[in-house]
Amino acid sequence: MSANGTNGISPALRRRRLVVRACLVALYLAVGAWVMLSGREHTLLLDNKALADGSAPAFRRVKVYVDRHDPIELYARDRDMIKVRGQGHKIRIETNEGAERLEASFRLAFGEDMFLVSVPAMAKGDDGFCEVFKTADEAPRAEPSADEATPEPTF
Amino acid sequence: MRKIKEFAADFGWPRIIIFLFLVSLFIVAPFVGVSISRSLSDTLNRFGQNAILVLALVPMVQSGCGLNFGLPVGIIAGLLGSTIAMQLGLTGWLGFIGAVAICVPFGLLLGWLYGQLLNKVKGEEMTIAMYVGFSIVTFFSILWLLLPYSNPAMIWGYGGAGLRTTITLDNYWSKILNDFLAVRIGSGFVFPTGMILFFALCAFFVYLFFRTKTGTAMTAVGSNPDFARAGGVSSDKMRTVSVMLSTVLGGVGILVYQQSFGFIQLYQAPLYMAFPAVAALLIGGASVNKASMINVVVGTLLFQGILTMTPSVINSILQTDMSEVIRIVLSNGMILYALTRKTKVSK
Amino acid sequence: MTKRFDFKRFVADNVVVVIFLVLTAIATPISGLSANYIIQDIITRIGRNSFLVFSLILPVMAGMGLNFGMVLGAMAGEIGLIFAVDWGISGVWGLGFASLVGLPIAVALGWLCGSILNRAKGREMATGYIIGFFMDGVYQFAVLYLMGSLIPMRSLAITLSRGYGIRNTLNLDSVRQSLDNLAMVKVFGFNVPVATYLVVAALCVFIVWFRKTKLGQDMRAIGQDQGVSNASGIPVEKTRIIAIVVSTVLAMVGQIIFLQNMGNMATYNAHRQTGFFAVAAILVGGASVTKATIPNVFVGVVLLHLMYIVMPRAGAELFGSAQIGEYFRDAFSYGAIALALVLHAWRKRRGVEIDRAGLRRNTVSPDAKGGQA
Amino acid sequence: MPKPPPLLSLKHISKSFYGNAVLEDVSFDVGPGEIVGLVGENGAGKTTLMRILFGMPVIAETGGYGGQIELDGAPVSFKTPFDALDAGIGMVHQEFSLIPGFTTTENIVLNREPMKANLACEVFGDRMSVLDRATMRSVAEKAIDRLGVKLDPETLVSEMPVGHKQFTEIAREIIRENVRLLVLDEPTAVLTESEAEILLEALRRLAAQGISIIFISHRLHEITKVADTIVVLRDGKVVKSAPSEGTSVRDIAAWMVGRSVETKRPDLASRTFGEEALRVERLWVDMPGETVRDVSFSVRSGEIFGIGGLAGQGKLGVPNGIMGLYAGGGSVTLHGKPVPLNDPKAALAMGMAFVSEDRRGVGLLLDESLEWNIGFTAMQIRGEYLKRYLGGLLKLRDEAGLRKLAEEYIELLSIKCTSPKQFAKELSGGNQQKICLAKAFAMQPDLLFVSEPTRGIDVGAKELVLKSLRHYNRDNGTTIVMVSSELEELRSICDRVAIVDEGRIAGILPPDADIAEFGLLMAGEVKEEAARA
Repeated sequence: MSANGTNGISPALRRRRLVVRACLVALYLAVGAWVMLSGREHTLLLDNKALADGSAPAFRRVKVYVDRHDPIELYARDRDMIKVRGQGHKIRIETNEGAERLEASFRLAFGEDMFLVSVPAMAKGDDGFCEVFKTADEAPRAEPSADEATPEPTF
Repeated sequence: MRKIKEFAADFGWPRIIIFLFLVSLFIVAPFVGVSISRSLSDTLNRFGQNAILVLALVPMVQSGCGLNFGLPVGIIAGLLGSTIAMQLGLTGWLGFIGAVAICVPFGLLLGWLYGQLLNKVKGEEMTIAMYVGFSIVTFFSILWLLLPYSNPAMIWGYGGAGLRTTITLDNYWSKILNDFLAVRIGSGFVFPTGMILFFALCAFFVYLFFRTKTGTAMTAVGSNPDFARAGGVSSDKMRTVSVMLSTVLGGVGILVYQQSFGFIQLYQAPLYMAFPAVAALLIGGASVNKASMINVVVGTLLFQGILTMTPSVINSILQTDMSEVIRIVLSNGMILYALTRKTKVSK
Repeated sequence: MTKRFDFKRFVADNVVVVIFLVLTAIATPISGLSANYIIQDIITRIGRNSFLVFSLILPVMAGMGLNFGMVLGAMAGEIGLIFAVDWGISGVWGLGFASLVGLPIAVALGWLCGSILNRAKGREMATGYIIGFFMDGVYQFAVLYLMGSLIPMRSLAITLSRGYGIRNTLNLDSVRQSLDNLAMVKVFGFNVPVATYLVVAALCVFIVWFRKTKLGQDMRAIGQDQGVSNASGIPVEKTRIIAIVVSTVLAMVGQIIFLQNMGNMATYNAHRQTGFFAVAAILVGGASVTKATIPNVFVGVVLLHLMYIVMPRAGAELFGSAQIGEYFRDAFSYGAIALALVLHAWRKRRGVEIDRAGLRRNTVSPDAKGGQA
Repeated sequence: MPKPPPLLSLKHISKSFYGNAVLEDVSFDVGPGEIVGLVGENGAGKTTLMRILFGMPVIAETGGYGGQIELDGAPVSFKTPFDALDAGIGMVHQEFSLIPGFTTTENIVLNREPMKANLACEVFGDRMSVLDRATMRSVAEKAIDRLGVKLDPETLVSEMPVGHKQFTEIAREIIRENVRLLVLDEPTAVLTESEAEILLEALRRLAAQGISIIFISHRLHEITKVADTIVVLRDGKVVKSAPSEGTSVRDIAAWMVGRSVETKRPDLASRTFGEEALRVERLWVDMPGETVRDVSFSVRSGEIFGIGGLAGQGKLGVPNGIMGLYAGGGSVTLHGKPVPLNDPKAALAMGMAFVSEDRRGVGLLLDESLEWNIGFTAMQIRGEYLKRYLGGLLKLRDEAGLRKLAEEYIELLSIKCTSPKQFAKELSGGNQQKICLAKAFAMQPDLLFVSEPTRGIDVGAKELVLKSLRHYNRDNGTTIVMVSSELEELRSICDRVAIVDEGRIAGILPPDADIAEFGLLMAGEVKEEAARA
């Protein structure tokens, strides 16, 4: 067997390769985590409604920029949806109606799918303008039976 | 103790496990509200339905051609038999016997061609047989659409041309063997005497065949082709005969299957029909190059027994239908075991 | 020494390719499809399918025949995609994530498959085929019963209403064509998914490089003669396993690329035909059980898919039924595989006979011809 | 000139397989740069000796060996062939061990390829290195150069003549830096005269460079030409170890086959034969490894005709060709009627039967009962042991008849078995051989071919087999053609003995002829001597 020489590699080389391989495993995990974090898709619901406590009215018309996505135009009591990737985001608004804050960054929790972003709250300078949004109908829905798993019998 | 171990090693652990599994299914059955008598009846019914298809594999295994994954070639002959008999308006016993009579010459012809091909590719029969089977099934799918069948019970109601995917045999020869001399015991148990008798008849013919000069030569070819050649036996000829026999039996087998099932299934349905038959034969203790009538009977009973029992029993215990998964893993696992088992080379 | 081009011999050696060329040449005009439509479709399908077909090359090199066990890799890729969708990882990130999840699964499955094939030397192809079926059962068990019960699943949208198991169809909207659209370039009016093509090109480079490595050389040696290789100290069994592992991993990536283009996935059926399509493609491209090259892959993908595009329409035009066209193409694909396998087995036997005849010419005195030869 | 200390010295090597002594007290030395010619009949123990030297696993599996091997004066014991390679011993086998689709270069450096490391090696090990084609080629060229032969480094092995394949094999052994001893097993067997000449020249070159060589060949003139020392093995013992200077081919031939006991055949005078039974003219048979090129002979009715010769010379091809088991041509007549070749059934139907040398491969159905084994051919060819039913429409195996037949022969040949239902694979070699004989006898043949009837069976069984052949010939007047590697056996039973060499009959001798005559015929030296005389 020793003819091909792989058994006879020096301990130094062996150690070096071990280190390289360990690094590779670490790299694999790191890349995995990185891909997971940055590829994670979240849904933002952009809400232009007056706040419940009446502290900020809805804009009559506002243009919302999220990251580098195309701007979304919202009229009063509008709600729109945008999908973003990753956890750190920037939001910027353009409006003629005056606002205390036009630009803000915010972070999303990795584990949550959907967030409600209140544009008036953000414009007011409220830091809690982005909150987790739970849909009421997340309980198992009745679904068409055709979609039940019925793999065709095969061999 | 050592004897038991030797026996186990010889018989194969997978088979013993399958056997014990089936026994435990039967033991558990009454406790989860599954009727034993109905299960037994179903098992027997499925046994009769499938046994000839399993039997059809034996000649080719014995002659050294390996597991006949090309069983669909025979099935096509059977389909031709039954569709033509139906087209001719034959019903009842006449219909079934007519179907068999029509199927046999087709089986001989297709089997001869198929045998010639397999003789050219010795040593790689199994993969090629598989694809020959697939090819012929898809090719005949075209023919089912194009051939000038006209019996309204068989063709698509609208559009006019082409055979239906499933054709009911209700007014023809559905269950004709099953009901022949059938014995009813209690509420759920029916013994399909006619069908079992028919299988016994076929098995007896095959058994007789292997006691003739040709049958002996065929076994010798499978056991040691060089010995057979030195004894003046042409192995190519014997292999061809075995393939023809296997193909005809496959055709008859599907006819029995159809009358019990009540439908003729066309188009892609025969595509994978060889696999359960192969699995059943292997579960019965056959190897890639040796098979007997006992292997056929034991294997078909075990395999069909498990197919009958798992849906009802496992379903009742786990509240889910895992029978499909069990079937796939079991049957393919068995084939895999046979293929990877180091064949005892006695050289 | 100049070799004259022998037309007859060329046809005989490439009979499968020739049959397909003739078939498509006849069917294409009948189908009445526009050249633009066909070319665009072919461009898409090359990107979609060729990676999968490439996964077959290494086992052929190592003398293990066509790796029908590649469906194991496809399953690993699908499991990766299920997790990517479940965790909501989208776009190319999702594809990357799916590959990273699929990688260890593919390596493990490949190792298993290779070890089993080592126990079934001489009938690798039939065994690989059955391994695919067997693992299909295990895959169903894992995805239909374990996911959602033992393996936690986040998304309710992909699990069945009973609380566990994945739905029959998985919506891949979040990753749909993300690789294709990463760099879609219009060339002469055709949309070319440059990023996908680059991935395929990188794979080609890898294969060319791999052939030059010691491992590649060992595989070629084993592919030709296991006994001699073993005697000279090459670890035969291990090398064969490595060939299958690499093939399985490539199939995993290939299936992810395939499915991102399709945009949704039949959870329990997507992999069933993968092996068949890949094997048919490489054989139609002129490969054999013992020899497969990069051009074989491209020729095969183009020819096979050209037929897949035109046949149903040709059938519809000719017989008034697209169904017939579909059966036609299936019959021809199965037939092509059967024919290629038969030709190979037949040539192998003929080769032995020619060798023997050569031996006889050397040794038997030419004047010793008393009886009939 | 003082003799340098030996490179390799074998001391009192002995080896037995299952109590059967194959080697006894074998000792000889190989000096540096010396060529030792190792000569012996088949079964003299050459192969076993080389297996021991190379540490083949089969030796350890069968209980190891006795004695000691010393390399440079230090005792060595190799566990695998790779250990032997590491110690600088190379071996060129009789069968080529080359990859057909690789070039000369690739084969020469097989699994010893020079490589260039790269990043991937850090992760996946050395095998990810890229081959260094340029160095590979230069290594190969150096080796070819050392051999002093013309060999294109880029030709595919599958496209080269046999001679070049042989050179490639040798080149592969000498590229290792430490190679000091080469063992060549029948390297010239497949070569033409001129190719063999070049090979011998190359060997001399290697020896001059200090590489010792053990050269195994049955071509005695080659041995005398190239070897410094000649070692003759017979029946597992070294019968002679002499410098080749002054040793003639005739001497070696006599040492090789010569036994002290002279065969006396007082019965010869009383033997009478009938008409010519078998006539073979210009027969050629394409049997791999046993090619028959041009054989003619004739056998008279009632005669026992022996065919001898060394392995691989074609003696086995003669019966196999006549019985149609291997492709052949020429003319064969039995009692004046032509025998169709390549048709086993016709040959059997004409009243000839054959006991094959390949007992387990061709002779027996190992997984079937003794009844089947004995009765099968008679059933297939003569339609015996079939029972008629339904007025002859259905003919089934006559199990009772088969059983009776089997019991008859079990009794007659005293076959040791539990019952006629026992499987053939469960019997010992000697009893299996008797089953094969019974199968042939059951055919009631007019002419019986027996090929290597005593190969691999113990002494007692040997006697029984030979005795039953002799009796069968005497009682039934059956003509027997017996092929055997054991000259003694042929001389003890046959009426005439033909020796086959290189696919041709070298000569036909009476069994009591001088032993050296047989030796010379076997070594193919008659032509040479005749030419010289």
